Amino acid sequence: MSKLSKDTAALLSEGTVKMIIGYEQGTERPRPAFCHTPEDCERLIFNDQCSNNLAVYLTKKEIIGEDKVGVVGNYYVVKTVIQLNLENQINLQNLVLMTVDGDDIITFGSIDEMQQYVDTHEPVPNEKVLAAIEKIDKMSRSERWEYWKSELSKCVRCYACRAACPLCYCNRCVTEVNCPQWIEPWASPLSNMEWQINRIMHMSGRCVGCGECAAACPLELPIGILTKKMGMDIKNTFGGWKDGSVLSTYNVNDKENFIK
Amino acid sequence: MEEKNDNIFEPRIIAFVCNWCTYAGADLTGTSRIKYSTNVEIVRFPCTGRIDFMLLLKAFAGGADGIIISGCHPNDCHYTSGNFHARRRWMVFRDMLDFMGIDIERIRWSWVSAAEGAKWADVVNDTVSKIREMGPYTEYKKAAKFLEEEKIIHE
Amino acid sequence: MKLGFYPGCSLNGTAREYNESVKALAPVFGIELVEIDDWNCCGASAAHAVNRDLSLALPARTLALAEKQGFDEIVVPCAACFNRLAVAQYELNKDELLKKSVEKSIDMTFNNDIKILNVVQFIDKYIKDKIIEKISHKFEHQVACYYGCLLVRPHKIIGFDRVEDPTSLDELMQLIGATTIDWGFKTECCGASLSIARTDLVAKLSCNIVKDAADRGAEAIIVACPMCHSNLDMRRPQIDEYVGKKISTPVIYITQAIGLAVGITPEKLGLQRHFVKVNTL
Amino acid sequence: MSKIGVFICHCGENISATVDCERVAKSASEMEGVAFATDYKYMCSDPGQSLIKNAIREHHLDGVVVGSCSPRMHEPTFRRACSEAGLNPYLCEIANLREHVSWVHEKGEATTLKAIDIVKGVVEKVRRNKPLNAIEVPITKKALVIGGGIAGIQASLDIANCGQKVILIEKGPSIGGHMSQLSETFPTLDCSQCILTPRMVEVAQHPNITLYTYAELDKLDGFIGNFKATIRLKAKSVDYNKCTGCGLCTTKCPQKKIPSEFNEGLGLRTAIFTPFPQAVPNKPAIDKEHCNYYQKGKCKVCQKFCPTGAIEYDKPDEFITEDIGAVIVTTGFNVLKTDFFPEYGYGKYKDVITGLQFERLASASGPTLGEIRRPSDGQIPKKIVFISCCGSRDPAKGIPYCSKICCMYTAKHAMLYQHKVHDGESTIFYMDVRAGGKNYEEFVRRAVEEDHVNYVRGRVARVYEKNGKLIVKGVDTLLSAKPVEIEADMVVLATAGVANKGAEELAQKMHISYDPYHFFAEAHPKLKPVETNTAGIFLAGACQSPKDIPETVASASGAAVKAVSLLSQPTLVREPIIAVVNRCAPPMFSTCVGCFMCETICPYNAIEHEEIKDRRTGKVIKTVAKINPGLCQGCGTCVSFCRSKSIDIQGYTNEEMFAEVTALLNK
Repeated sequence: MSKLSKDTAALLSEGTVKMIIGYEQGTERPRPAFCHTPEDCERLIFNDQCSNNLAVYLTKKEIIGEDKVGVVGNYYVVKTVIQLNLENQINLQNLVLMTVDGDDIITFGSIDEMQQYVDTHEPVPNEKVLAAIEKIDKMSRSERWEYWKSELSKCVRCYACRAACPLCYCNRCVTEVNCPQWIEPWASPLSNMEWQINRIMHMSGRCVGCGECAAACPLELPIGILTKKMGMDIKNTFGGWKDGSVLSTYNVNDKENFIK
Repeated sequence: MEEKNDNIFEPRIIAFVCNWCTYAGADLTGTSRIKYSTNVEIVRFPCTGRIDFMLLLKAFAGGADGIIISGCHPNDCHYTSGNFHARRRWMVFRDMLDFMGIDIERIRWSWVSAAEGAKWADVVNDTVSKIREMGPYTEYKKAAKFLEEEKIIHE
Repeated sequence: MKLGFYPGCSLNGTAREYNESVKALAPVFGIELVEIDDWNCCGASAAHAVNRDLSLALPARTLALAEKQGFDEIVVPCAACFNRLAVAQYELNKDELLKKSVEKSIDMTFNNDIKILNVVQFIDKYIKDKIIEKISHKFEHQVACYYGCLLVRPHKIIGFDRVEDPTSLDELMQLIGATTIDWGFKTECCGASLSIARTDLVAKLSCNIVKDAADRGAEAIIVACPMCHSNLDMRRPQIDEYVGKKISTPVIYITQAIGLAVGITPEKLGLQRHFVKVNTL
Repeated sequence: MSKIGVFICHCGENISATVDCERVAKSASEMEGVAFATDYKYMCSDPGQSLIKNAIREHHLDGVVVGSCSPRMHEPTFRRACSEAGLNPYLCEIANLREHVSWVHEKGEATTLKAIDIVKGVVEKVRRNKPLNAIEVPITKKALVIGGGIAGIQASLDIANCGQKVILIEKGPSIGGHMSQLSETFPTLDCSQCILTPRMVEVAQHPNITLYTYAELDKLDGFIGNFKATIRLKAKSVDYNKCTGCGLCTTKCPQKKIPSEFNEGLGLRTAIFTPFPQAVPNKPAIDKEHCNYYQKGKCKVCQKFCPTGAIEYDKPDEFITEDIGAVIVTTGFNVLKTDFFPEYGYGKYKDVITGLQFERLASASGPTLGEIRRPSDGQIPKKIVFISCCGSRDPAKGIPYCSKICCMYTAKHAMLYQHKVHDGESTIFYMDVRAGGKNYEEFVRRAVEEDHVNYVRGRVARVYEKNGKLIVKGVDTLLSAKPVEIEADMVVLATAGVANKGAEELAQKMHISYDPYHFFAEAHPKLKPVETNTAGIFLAGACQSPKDIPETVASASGAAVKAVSLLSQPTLVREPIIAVVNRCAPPMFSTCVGCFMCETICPYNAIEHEEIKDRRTGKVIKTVAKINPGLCQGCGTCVSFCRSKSIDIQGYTNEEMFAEVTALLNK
């Protein structure tokens, strides 16, 4: 029985936590696992394939309830937890956050520890995404427009991207606001585009870059590029921003070149 | 605006301005009787910080060929920091629109103070002639039209 | 420790001893001064009054060369040269277009971020802390430190020392055992830019300086600028004439003073080259 | 189905000259939701207004659009008219057809069409407008005045005399401020103390004024009309209820060699001291830094001699909290000191002093009893040089501004000197003489013509000492235009007026803004000179910028009136243009998810946390944002930031703005 399973099982049997959320082997790739008993923990695994951002469950009361839970997540889960905490969405008292680094299991005692881990373990950016961004950057403006219009007109507005995103936790999404009807609820190129623009703007400075939105898209639309690109832009313009609140703060010396 | 005459295109431009600087500045343009073209219609907001980015998209969808956004100069904001927040928002927003191929050249950002009546006139005329050259924002309008057809199907 | 070195014309002519003393001092503190290859005139005292572009292009070329030769710091002992180089660097960093046009005329591009040190800054940065342990002959004399007009100016550019009442030289001299007098002519003009045209005025201006120093019992005047030196030293006969009595207070470079303190021979420091003999020391 | 009334004003010919008003009215009448539309020559005139009122009554209008001049002009007028006719004023909006149409466009089709568009946009907005009621906030009827200089004294007295309660706090042991240090005041040369001390006494005795000396503001919470001030009462080590102010202790204290702050270091005081004879309160306090007991742990002489046993050594600082309606900041200024002028030898040469020190020398209550004697050897200086603009107007020294008062007091100093030392010779080096003000220029002329003060226009390069004399080395830039050297016995520097130490810190405590030199910033340089950007906090005196006494007193009275006009209202009425976080039915309670990223957006710290609790168990179900209507100024930045659109701003709601924009475009 793996160290991971042992440790997590212990947490349950000691009663420290009521549930462990981790990864287990699915048919094709690992999938989220919810362990309520020490035995369940034997199913837990952790490897590079474990991509789901488990933090998405931390804002869902119907899943975690009021009890203390343990999470064995990847880099992005840790990063997300930091952001969620900043946004007052989780109670750290009710969370045991763990990750696996080689053979040993790291349990985070504080936000600082998480931050430190995040700062030191940045994963290599997804080459495919970078390439795609470069390709689009090279296009002419109207080519870009046509590209996104045709891509996004496929969208069926299932909102899987929203559901998969751990930071899309609003009780009422802007798409459900109907006075005024900011975004037409049905699928159409423009409203699909408007939805994505809203998503990106709402993510700006907050997105942790886990790419779950893209992974979740049933039509495999390249929406992961958008968030990634936005993240890169923000890094370039505002430097390495930390607290994830780029749009809710400002700097008197922000430099732009378009306000004349 | 309707076509004044068939061979020149008269763009329709919406201006989103803050109440304290640019709106007052536009008033000053009036009181100093400085003439500018009729293509721009002004919408008053308390502060540039209040201007929702969705309203820009809605303006384009509604058929605007250009947009002007203007407020108090940095450090002059009536609410001390509204324009700073707005500036940041536009910096991010603009990059993303451009990446998605939306024509940011059709959006004119400016700071016009309550004392810059003449500048307001320049900003307007300048934008109008620029947009006139660029021609109507058909591609966006088309997308919007497409939306209308969709509507019909849905009803 | 390797630093770029820009002597400028004076240090090869009227101020040889300055050159020698700087070169003699550096190695004692494990510093190698490497002369910038193919350096050119800084345009001091004339160019900036006549042609702005030229007055910027001349120093710019030297700066660009230094950069190409891989220096990130250069030492410029001559206060006038230092001033020109520093000003040029500042002006060009302020104005992109100007920089472009100058780069065109010197037909070199450069980042213009090299650090320029005048002699006092150089000593402050690389020598000051080590002086104490190296002192062999305490410099126990009463001296007047004379800064002249250029050494700490323009303040907004070099931001070093107090512009109206500098103290850096005094501190250094006290460090090697000297007592420095409080006097009124620290930063008075010696008449440098008229040193050819109106020697009579130079005599008058320099006279005030030398006289006050002597009256207050200074055994030597300490300088860090070849212009100042040549006026206070070489013009001494006219000065004496002006005062109506012979003043034998010698004028020596800060580098010479420190050199003596750390036991370098007067010859190496070129003390014998002065017009006003330095035997009193 | 709404019933909007549209009223198009010709504004005489101002609008109708280029806009076809009848046509605008006509097409307005065809707009959706418009029940009545008409045009009239002067809508703002009485008949015009009654036209609107009648229409409201007759057609039961539920919204009004007036196409006229800019809302900045007549919005209040027309809104009043509406409410007089029983329509909520906030259901009335202006379509700006003059400044934004008729005055900026030529006559023609396009112009009229634009006018119609604009009216259409506003109609669509008004259709969605909600009736709003002005916000009423309670007011605590008490003012806090910070700083007991002449500004604070004046402000406190003015407020108190209006029958309002005032708390005056002063960080020093006595009120009086810089003015109490002055000898005689320009341009009348009347003795400063003679005109000041009566007011100081009045403050001490006024039933409406509570005076705390040795007190500092520790914290300021709350908002206009409802501040909560925490005040630190520093321990005086003397029980003022027992102390009779006999002063025996001050004569017995063994520590006699402490430089007196009041005398700018030119005089000495004891460790237990009253700063000056006319001090208010006229009771001593112990300066712990210099007291033997506090420093070495033994002495207690004062306690031994105190006839009433008022000395209480080991008493800690106290903190009191007061509810406050309005705050007036009058913390004053200071003058540059120490080695800011090495070239002038301040600190190096005893006889180089600041203007404030000269005041003490010239003051009858000063260390020399009003005789001008130089600090070094007590000799009477026969030659004296005054240098104006020491620091001021000197960007190299980091002070580009003009300190304003120096020209006048330097002239005064020279005069006083001439009056006291008849065979003396005084010289003033100046850049310009700025004597704007009633009888000021005349005063300066008097200095020149009657008292033969020698004015030299030029800067001083340096002051140095040569065989017992101070050599002032400067330049005379006028006729002669050559360097000058003057041998002086004493040099007086008119050093720049600067913000008080800790001004920045205080400003941050109160959330008021300040300029790069740490002077407090007024809300508007011309039209709101005594207000700050924080409602309910006012400024007066030299804490804004160097000011002379008349100006200071004037601004103090101004600030006092502002404070009183606030305190004298039953409640505070504010435009209801404020942001609101929505509330809805359980289980959601509000669409706000409580991410509180809007907190950092709000310039007024108006966003608060509200815990929604379960009625029975009291358990917190959800924490959501709540906007404090007293603090919110209605910028709406939070509104456009909120991702879930849970915040909206009254008067500019998302729905209203959305409607206006789409209406402008739809043809």
